[in-house]
Amino acid sequence: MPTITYAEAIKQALVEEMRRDPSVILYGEDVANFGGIFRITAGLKDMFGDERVFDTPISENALVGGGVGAALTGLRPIVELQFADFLFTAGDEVVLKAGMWRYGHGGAYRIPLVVRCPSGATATGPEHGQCPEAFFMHAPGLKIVSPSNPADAKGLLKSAIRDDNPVLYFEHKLLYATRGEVPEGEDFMVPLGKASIAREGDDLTLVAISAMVPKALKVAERLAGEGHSVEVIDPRSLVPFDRETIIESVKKTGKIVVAEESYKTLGVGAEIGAMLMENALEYLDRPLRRVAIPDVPIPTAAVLEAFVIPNEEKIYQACRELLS
Amino acid sequence: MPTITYAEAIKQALVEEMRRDPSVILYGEDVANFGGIFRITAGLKDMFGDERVFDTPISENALVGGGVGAALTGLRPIVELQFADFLFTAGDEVVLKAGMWRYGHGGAYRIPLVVRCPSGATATGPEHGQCPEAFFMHAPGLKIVSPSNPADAKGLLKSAIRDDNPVLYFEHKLLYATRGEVPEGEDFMVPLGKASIAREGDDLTLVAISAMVPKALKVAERLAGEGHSVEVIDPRSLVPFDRETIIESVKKTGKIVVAEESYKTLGVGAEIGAMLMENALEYLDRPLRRVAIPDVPIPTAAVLEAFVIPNEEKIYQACRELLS
Amino acid sequence: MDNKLKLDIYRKMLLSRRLEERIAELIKAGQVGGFMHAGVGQEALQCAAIATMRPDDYLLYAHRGVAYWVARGIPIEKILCDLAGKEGGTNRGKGGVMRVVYPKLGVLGESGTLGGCFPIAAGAGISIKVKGEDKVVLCFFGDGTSNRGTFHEAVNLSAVRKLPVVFICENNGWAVSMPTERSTAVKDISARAAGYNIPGKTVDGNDPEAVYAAVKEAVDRARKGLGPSLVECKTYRLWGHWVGDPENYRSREEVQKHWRRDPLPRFERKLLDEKVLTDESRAEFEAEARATIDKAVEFMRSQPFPKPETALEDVFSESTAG
Amino acid sequence: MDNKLKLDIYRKMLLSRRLEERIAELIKAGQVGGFMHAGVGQEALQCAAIATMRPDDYLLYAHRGVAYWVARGIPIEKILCDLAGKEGGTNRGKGGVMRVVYPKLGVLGESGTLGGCFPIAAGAGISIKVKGEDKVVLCFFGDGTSNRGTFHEAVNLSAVRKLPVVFICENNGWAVSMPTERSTAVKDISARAAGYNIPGKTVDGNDPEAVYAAVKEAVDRARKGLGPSLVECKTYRLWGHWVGDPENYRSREEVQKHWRRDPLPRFERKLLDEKVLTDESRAEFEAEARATIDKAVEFMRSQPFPKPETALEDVFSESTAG
Ligand SMILES: Cc1ncc(C[n+]2csc(CCOP(=O)(O)OP(=O)(O)O)c2C)c(N)n1
Ligand SMILES: Cc1ncc(C[n+]2csc(CCOP(=O)(O)OP(=O)(O)O)c2C)c(N)n1
Ligand SMILES: [Mg+2]
Ligand SMILES: [Mg+2]
Repeated sequence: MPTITYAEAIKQALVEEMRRDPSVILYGEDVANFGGIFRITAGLKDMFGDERVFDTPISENALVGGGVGAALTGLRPIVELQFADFLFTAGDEVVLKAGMWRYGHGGAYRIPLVVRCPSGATATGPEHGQCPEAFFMHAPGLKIVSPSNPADAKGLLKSAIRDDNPVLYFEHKLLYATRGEVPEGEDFMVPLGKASIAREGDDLTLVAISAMVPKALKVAERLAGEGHSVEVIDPRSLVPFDRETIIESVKKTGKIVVAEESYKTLGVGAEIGAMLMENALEYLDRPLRRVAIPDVPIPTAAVLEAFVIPNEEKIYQACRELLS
Repeated sequence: MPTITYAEAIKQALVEEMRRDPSVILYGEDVANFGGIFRITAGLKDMFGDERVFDTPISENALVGGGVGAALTGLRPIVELQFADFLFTAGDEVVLKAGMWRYGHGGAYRIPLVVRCPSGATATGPEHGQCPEAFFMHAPGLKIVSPSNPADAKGLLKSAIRDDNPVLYFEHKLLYATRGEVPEGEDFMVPLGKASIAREGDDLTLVAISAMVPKALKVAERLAGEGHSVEVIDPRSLVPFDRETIIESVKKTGKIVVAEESYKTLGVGAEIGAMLMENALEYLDRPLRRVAIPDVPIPTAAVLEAFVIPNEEKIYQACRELLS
Repeated sequence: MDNKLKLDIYRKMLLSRRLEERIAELIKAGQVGGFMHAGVGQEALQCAAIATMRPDDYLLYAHRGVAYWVARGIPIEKILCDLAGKEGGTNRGKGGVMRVVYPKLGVLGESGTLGGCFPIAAGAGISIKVKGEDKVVLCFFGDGTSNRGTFHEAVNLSAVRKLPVVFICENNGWAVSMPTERSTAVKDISARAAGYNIPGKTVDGNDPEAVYAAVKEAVDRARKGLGPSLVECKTYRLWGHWVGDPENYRSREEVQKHWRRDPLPRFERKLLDEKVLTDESRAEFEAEARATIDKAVEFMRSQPFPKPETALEDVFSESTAG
Repeated sequence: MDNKLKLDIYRKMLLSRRLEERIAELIKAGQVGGFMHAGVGQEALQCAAIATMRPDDYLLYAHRGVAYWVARGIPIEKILCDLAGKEGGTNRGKGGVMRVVYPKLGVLGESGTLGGCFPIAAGAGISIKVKGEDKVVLCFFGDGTSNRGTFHEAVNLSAVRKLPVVFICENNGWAVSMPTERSTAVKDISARAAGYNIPGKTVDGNDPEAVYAAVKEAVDRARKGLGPSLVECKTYRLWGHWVGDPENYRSREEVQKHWRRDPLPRFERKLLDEKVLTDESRAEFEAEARATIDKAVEFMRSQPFPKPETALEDVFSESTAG
């Protein structure tokens, strides 16, 4: 299997799906001539022409709402936002239009829309560094994925593009340069709604999301050295959410830590905790531990950012606490 | 104590605070000449003049963002949105501006802004009937209140207006006409961040939010008739959130049901479940039960709406299940 | 405009008016629970503008009135079923009468938040352009709605990409209780076209012929790939904002004055003068409208409410492009 | 414009230019980790426009360059500390150099999302009007940003309520890689004023005197309670979008051409011709700028990083109006 970066994997998925289906288009700010501010889409305009790949004005409402309109009328648009934070700028279009247009009109239309949202803190402050998945998990009608490695990045994006529903695709900026094996062939897909067990273990369940997955794997390795067997679960897709895999794991381990780059209150860990309390209370022998941002906006200075963003040490400490 | 409606209580708070402090202003669509589409602000323009109470264009971004600007420069604006759903239309202004401007600028400014958000399903469909509190509980920097009765409506609004931070004030449309005793005197305030024990009990903790509180009280009464003692807790303020009162109650009852008009996934009940799992796991002897909207948008037809909105029967069933 | 078209527009205006009168009765009598923003007084522009459309064009209508649907040819029993939240409508009770939808005729639906339609219209325009079709999109909106930021973003995007969208402003003088001159900084909303370098025109919205001509020109332009236009139709909201509005914010005199400009009798008189319409054919149209509505009301009454558990359907499509 | 003012503007332009050159060096040398959108080439308009302000007026600047702060009189060591995320800046490391703030001089801060400033500017205008003050608000934004919906909402609101806001567009030809003519449907962004019935003017943004005159007129108007204006300053972004931009989207020739119109040497030549500036005073200003910057860099280097746990502070204010 070839080893490529997460960024290359995203691009491969875009190219393959645009080749396969002429109704797939891609637009956003600086995606065509510049190739995207994170350089994901470089060359696509030359491959697919300037009707299918184009630059837009700085108009996030029109971009996302336009995606809904294009999807209603037979295209499969992929909208690139420059930063996931700008989902709020298009709040109405994301939550009420993409999420609810189909339902409000009795299922008369499908909305095969993908919004690509670069996420994650990189010392650029409160409005350019969020992982806002949890906000949108609460919104009915939106699917949400957050791949943690190149293979999933590719496979989930292909599934998202072919899905007939709106999908928010969160690509973590700090993962772009990470490398991994990605199966060859246009048929490689990762289904939405299926968690991956990134590492098996028996003593503790560690659910990690997006950029927290590589960190969680290192923590598991370290804990293995100390004699603890940690199971690392990567949900990959947050809506639909594979509750079963987590429940099964917790039935085995009795302990759960969730590591995420969301704000703690009503982050993904809240839902995981609550659903375990509903479905597996009798198996839980230790309290929930959530490793997340402590309910503050993301500060810009690196030293402050490092204090609030979960890292290996914090994940390790949370696990240790439950294992002791 | 005089008995007044929830709507009158809101108006009393507005009038008292505007009398007390000339920096309090109120604006929104149809609030001045018409008196507000729910008639809360009728007469205020005549009392305070058309600089302090005025009608605006249909421009929710400018309304909420304008509130931030007015707050930064020394006013205490109260912005009325016609429906809580329109918070999404001003997503950037609510989450990134109101919530994060102070933090991002190192605390240089205070933002004493109140956004009044009429919430709740009244057969007007997916975009005019939500209780979107939980979305915004995840956002750092915003305070959130959801009063369930006239006294709290008045006391919390007065606290919100005097608070030096942005507060989203959710007023449930179906509560406007409900009556209750409200203490006299301009000094009556209800502090943000303190839950109310609406009814004491020993067998089960029933947390209910906003319009669910009167329903929960009826359920508790019915269950009392069946020999069960239910404690009903009304958080009133969702940020800051009084975790202690709930934890103490659950330590006593060992059982928890949360009733709310949010979508279930990552609704308020998720946070309550997770924080109990963190802080009171050993006291929980039955699974969590969340009575909420089953992750679908709110349909318009009354018969469909009734199927998804929590009612007494659903709350009763959830409690019975745990009590059996 | 030939006589056939004139009569067609007249009939649709009449049917729309009678249908709204009936709906108001049903609501006041508590026979349907729906919520209705009546369009009485605005039927001329709605029917005339929609008469310019081809069956395969796209429509994004505004929240006011039934005439868009009547003009587009959606069966009125379906409209009534949507109003009543019953089966047999267009949206299975999910959206009520504010989300009438009809894919067969390109009726894309309605945004509950005002101004939500602008970006969607631009997006439909993107589709048309990408596919190389010669369809157009008509996007209606009120004077108040013209102040939403989405207007600016979508019109600019449509202009820079030359999307085939015609933006039609129904300036009816009011947005709930807010008179246009206090909500909107410019006298003629069509003046905003200058900010996007596109054609902008203001016409008498109570004159179907003027509206037809202006919208037709814009539609032709769009169809040729020359980009969007803005057409403002000056009209008046003769009824309250919604059925039940206390209307404490405007004078009876003002409303009376505008009733004298009611487009329906005005067009009727004109067609009678031109002998396009006769007293007999007029009476026939009235009878036809009444019969159609009676039948539709009966159908609506006979329809069941949707099964409660269908509330859980229609969130996601199960299909994929797989 | 009197000589004193000319010299003052020149000095601030020069200091801004030298400061950005130094910042670029520091960033390229990896000595500070900050992120910077340089304003090289746009100092004339920024300094001249801000020269019209009274100390108690409000400023909402855009994301490009240091000249706004230099012109407003914020000590440059504070700017450098913000850039470096150190103590001694204006925002305690919370916002970096993109959120310089200075309440003493009405500098309200910066929105991370483009266009977030428009409603805030209108809101500051509401404050002024409610309190009956005669302050004004200056709100800067780029050509690309003029396509955000918030522009439309805030300008319209300001116009209908006659708020004292001057909207200043810095049309520098580009928005990252997007040339203005492809992002913005209109040639002169000032033409958008017609949509709000307010004055709109386009001036040479590289000519400080022209900018000063136009902005002064708008400021005076606003101060008198006559409402908002839109002033477009045509200029050019001489450097990349950010320090490190590959600039693969525009030709060297285009950029070269614009360097020949660089406002700094141009204004310098003019002032030398007018004998307002001499070779000696010019050399003095240069030396002064260098000394000021050297000292500020030293100060910045000497400052500590904030304590990590202060990340938890500044979310909420503890005070109330109680
Ligand atoms: C974003 C948003 N704001 C406010 C409303 C509430 N609302 C519904 S109709 C209306 C007035 C609309 O005025 P206009 O656009 O002139 O249309 P008209 O009602 O006059 O036909 C308002 C304020 C809404 N639905 N969406
Ligand atoms: C809402 C939003 N969209 C996109 C961005 C990313 N972005 C930052 S600067 C910029 C270009 C701005 O162009 P313009 O307004 O012309 O200002 P200039 O950079 O030319 O000074 C973009 C797209 C952002 N910060 N906010
Ligand atoms: Mg109107
Ligand atoms: Mg620019």
